[in-house]
Amino acid sequence: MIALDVMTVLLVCTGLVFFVAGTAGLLRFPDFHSRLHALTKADNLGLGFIALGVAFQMTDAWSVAKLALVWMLAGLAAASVAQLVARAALDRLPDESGGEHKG
Amino acid sequence: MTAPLPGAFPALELLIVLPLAASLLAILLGGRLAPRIVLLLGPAMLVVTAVLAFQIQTQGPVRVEIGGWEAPLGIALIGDGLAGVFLVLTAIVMTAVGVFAQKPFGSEGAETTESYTFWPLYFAMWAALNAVFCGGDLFNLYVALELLTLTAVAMVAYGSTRAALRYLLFALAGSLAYLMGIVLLYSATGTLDIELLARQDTIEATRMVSGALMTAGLLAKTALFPLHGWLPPAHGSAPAPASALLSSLVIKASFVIIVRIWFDVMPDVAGTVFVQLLSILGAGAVLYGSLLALRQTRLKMIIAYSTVAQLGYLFFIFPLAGGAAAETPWAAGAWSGGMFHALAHGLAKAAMFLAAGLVIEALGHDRIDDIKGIARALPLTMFAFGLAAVSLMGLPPSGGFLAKYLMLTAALADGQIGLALVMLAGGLLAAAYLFRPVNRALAGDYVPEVAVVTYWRQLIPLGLALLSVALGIISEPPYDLLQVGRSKVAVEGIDD
Amino acid sequence: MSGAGLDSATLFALTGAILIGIGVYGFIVHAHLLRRILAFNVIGSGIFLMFGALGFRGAGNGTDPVPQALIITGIVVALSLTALAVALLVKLAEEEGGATLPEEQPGRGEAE
Amino acid sequence: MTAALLFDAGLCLLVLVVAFSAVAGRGLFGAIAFFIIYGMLIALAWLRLEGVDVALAEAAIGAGLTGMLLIGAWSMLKQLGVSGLPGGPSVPLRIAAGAVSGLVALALAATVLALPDGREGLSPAVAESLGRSGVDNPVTAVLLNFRAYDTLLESVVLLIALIAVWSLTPRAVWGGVPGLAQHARSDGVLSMFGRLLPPLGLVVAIYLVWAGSSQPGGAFQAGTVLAAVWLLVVMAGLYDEPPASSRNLRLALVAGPGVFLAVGAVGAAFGVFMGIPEGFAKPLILSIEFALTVSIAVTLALLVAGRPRRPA
Repeated sequence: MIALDVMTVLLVCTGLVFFVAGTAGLLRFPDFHSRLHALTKADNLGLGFIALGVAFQMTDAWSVAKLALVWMLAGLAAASVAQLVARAALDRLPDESGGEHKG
Repeated sequence: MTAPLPGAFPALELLIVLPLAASLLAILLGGRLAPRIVLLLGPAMLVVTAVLAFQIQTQGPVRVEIGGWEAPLGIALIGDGLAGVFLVLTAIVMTAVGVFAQKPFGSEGAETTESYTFWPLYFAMWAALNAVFCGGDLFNLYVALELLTLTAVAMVAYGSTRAALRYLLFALAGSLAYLMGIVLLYSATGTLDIELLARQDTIEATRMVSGALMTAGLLAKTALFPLHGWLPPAHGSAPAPASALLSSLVIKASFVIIVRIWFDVMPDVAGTVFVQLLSILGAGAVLYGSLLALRQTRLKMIIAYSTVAQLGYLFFIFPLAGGAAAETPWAAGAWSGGMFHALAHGLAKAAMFLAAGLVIEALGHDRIDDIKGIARALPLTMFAFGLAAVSLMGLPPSGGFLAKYLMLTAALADGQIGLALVMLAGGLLAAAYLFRPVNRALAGDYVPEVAVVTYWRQLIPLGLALLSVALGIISEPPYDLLQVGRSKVAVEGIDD
Repeated sequence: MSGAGLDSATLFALTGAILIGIGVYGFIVHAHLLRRILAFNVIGSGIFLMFGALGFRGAGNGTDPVPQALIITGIVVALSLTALAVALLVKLAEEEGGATLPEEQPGRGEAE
Repeated sequence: MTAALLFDAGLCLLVLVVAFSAVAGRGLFGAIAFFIIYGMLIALAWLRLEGVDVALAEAAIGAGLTGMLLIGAWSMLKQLGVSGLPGGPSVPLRIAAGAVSGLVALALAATVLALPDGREGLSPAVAESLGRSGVDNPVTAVLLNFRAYDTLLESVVLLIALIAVWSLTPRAVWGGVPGLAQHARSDGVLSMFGRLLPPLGLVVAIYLVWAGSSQPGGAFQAGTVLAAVWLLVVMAGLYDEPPASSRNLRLALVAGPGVFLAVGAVGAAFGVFMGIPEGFAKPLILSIEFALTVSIAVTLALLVAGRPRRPA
C-alpha cells in the first residue's frame, strides 16, 4: 500500500514540475509561438504524470481506463485550442504577438 | 396528506399543463398554425378557471401536492381565493389579447420572425403567470418568475431593444435579490413551502433580512417607484398586445408574491415602519407617475406612466391591512380593495392598450396632437378607452370606484389622512391625464382618413372595459372568492 | 480524503458573501453591459456557493441534496437569462453602435 | 483536518482574487478569461463541498457555456467596433461602489454567521423517500421526482430563452442558419478532433445520464457535453448549424419538455400531477432524462450560436 502511495506522490510531483515549467515558459519565452508550444507540451506531459500517479490509487481497470480517456481528451483539446489560438495569432499582424491572450 | 378528492377535476393542474403544452405545440407547428391554438385554448382556460373558482368557493382552498410528495420535500400548488381571482383575470385578459393578436402576429403566407416566436412566448407567459399565481413554493416561484421575465423581455424587444435590455437588467437584479432571500430562508428553516414557512419559528433577524431582500427584488420587477424607470419605455414601446399583457398581468405576478410573503409567510414580521415605507413609496408612485403621465405626448406612453401611478395604490394595503392593522375590522375591506384595484386596473389597462393599438393601426402613430377626430373614425375603440378611463379614475359604478372606496374607507377609519388625500389626488390626476387624449380624439368635426380596422377587433377592448366597469356592479362573487383561505384577515362583509 | 469540515463550510459561505459583494461592485462601476452581465453571473454563483455551503454546514448525513438540485436549476436559469441578455446586447450594438444604456431624462418618451 | 482547512482557505482566497480580476480587470477579454477560470475554481469549491453534480454543472454551464456566450458577444462587439469605452470608472464612483459592495458583503456575512448551526435541512426527508423515487442519486431524485415540477419549468425556461433569442432575428433572415459561417481547414487538428469526438461524446453523454441515476450526472450535464461536441464539430467546419425553420430541429427542441409534460399530465389524469408510479419510476425517469438530454443539447448549442444570421 505504502509503495503505491509513494509512486503516486512521486508521479504527481513530477507532473507538477512540468506544469510549473510550462507556466514559466509562458511567462518567460520571448515570442508567441514558443510560449504556446511550451505551455501545451508541458501541460500535456504534466497531466499525463498526474493521471498516472492517480491511477496507482485506483482499484479497478475501468477507472484506470477512464483516467486514460481523460488524459487523451485533454491532450486533444489542448492541441485543438493551440491550433485555434495560433490561427488567430496568424490572422493578426506579426508584431502584435498575442498580447490579447495574456491572462 | 391532503390529497385532492379522488376523481376531483384537476383544475389547477390543467392551468399549468394546457398553456405549457400549447407553447410546445406552437414551437412545433410553426407560425402558420400556432395563432389558431389560442382559439381552442382560450375557451378551455376560461372554463377551467370558472370550475376552479367554483371549487374554491364551495369547497374551500384547494391544495395540490405535486407528484404526491408532501412539502417540505415536494412542491404544492395553492388554490385559494387570491389565486382564484388572478387566475380568472389571467384567463380573461390572455384570451382577449390572444384573439386580438391574430392580426398583428398571425401570418398570411410565409412564416415570419414575429408570427413564429410570439406564440410560444405568449403561451409560456400564460403558463408562467398561472404558475406564479398558484405557486406554493418560493423557489418554484423563482423559476416561474424567470420564465415570465424571459417572455416579457422578449415581447418588449419586438418594439425596442434598448427598453428590453433595461427591463432585463432590472429584472435580473430583482431576481438575484429574491434568490438571496430564499437562500437565507431555506438555510434557517429547511423549507420553501409557503404554508410551512408560516408556521415556522426562526430568528426574527433572518426573516427580516430575507423578507426585505425578497421584497426589494420583487419591487424591482413590479416597478414600484422609485424602481419604475424601466417600465414606461418597455410598456410604451412594445407592440400593443404585448403592452396589454405586461401592464395588466405581468407586473401583478410579482405583486402577488409580495402579498403572499407579507400576509401569508411572515405576517408577524411586518413592522409598522416597513409597511408605512411601502405605502409611502406607493404614494410617491401615484403622484410622480401621474404627473409624468400629464407630460407625455404619445398615447401609449400616457397609459404606461398611468401604470406606474396605478401600481402605487396596491401598496396601500400593507399599512391598512397588514402588520398591526391585520386585526382591525377594516383590514378585510382594505385588502380586498387593493385586490379589486388590481383586477379593475388589469381589465382597464388591457382595454386601453388594445384601444391604443387600434389607433396606431388606423393612423400609423399615437401622437396625441395628431389624433384629432379619431373618435369618429373608431367610435367603439374610443368608447372602450373612455369606459376604461372611468374605471381608472375611480368613478362610480366602476370596479375602480369600488376598489378606491374600500381603501379610502379603511384609510379614514385608520386615521391615515395622508393616504386618503393621495388617493383623492390620484383620482383627479388620472382624470386630468386621461382627459387630454379623450378630448383630442373627440375634437374637430370631420372623420379623419384611417386604415381599415375591423369591427370585431374593436369589440375586444370594449369587452374588457365593460368588464372593468361591471366589476363594480357585480362585485359580490369576486369579493366572496377573495376571502377564501384568508385566515389572518378578519371576515368583514362588503355591505358592513 | 475526507470532505471539508465544519469550518471550511463556513469559510465557503463567507466566500460566497464576499463574491456577491464583488459582483455588486462590478455592477455599479461598469456601464459596459457585457461587464454588467458578467458581474451578474458572479453574484449568482456567489449566492449559489453560499447556499450549498450552508446546506453542507448543517449536514449530519451527507450534503443536503435539495440545495444542490435547486442550484443546478438556478445555473441553467442563469444561463438562459445570460443568453438573452447577450443577444439583446449584440442587437443593441448593431442598431445603435453602443454597448451601454446611458440614463435618460425621466418623462421623455423613448424613441419609437 | 487542518491541512484540508488550509487548502480550502487557499482555494477561497484564489476564488476571490480571480473573481475580482474578472469583475474589475482592465481589458474586457481578460475579464472574460478570468471569469472562465473563476468558474473552474468554483467547480473545485463544489467538489470540496461534496456537490459533484453541481461541480459538473458549474464547470460545464457556469464556466464553459457562459464563457462561450461572453466571448461570442465580445467578438461580435469587436467586429462592430464598440468593444471599448473611453476611460474606466472614476475614482469617486469606485469608492462609493466599494463602500456599497463592502456593506452588502458584510451584512450577508453577518447573516451567515448568525444562522444556527447543525440544521439538517431536507437530507433526512430525502434519505427517507429515496427508496420510493426510483433512483439512488439523491440529487437526481430531487430533480426528477420530488421537485420534478421545478425541472419541467426549467426545461421550458431554457427552450423559451432560445425562442426569445430567435425573436430578435431580422425578418429578412427568418428561418435561416444561426451564427456566423465558420472557416476551417479540413486537414487540421481541429477537424480531426471534430471527427473523433462525436462518437466518444455520445458514449460519455449516455453514460452520464445512465450513471446519473446512482452517481453524479444527469440530463443537464450530458446535454452540455453533447452541445459542446456539436459546437466543436461546427467550429471545425465539418457541419453547419441547421436552419431555424427545420422541422426536425423543432421536434428535437420540444422532445424533452414534451415527454416530461406528457408524463406529468398522464399522472394528473390518474390523480397525481407529475406523479411517477413507484414500479415504473426508474424507466420513466430515464426516458424523461434521455429525451431531455437531446433537447437540452440542441437548445444549448443553438443558444451559444445565437440568432439566425444567414439565409438557409
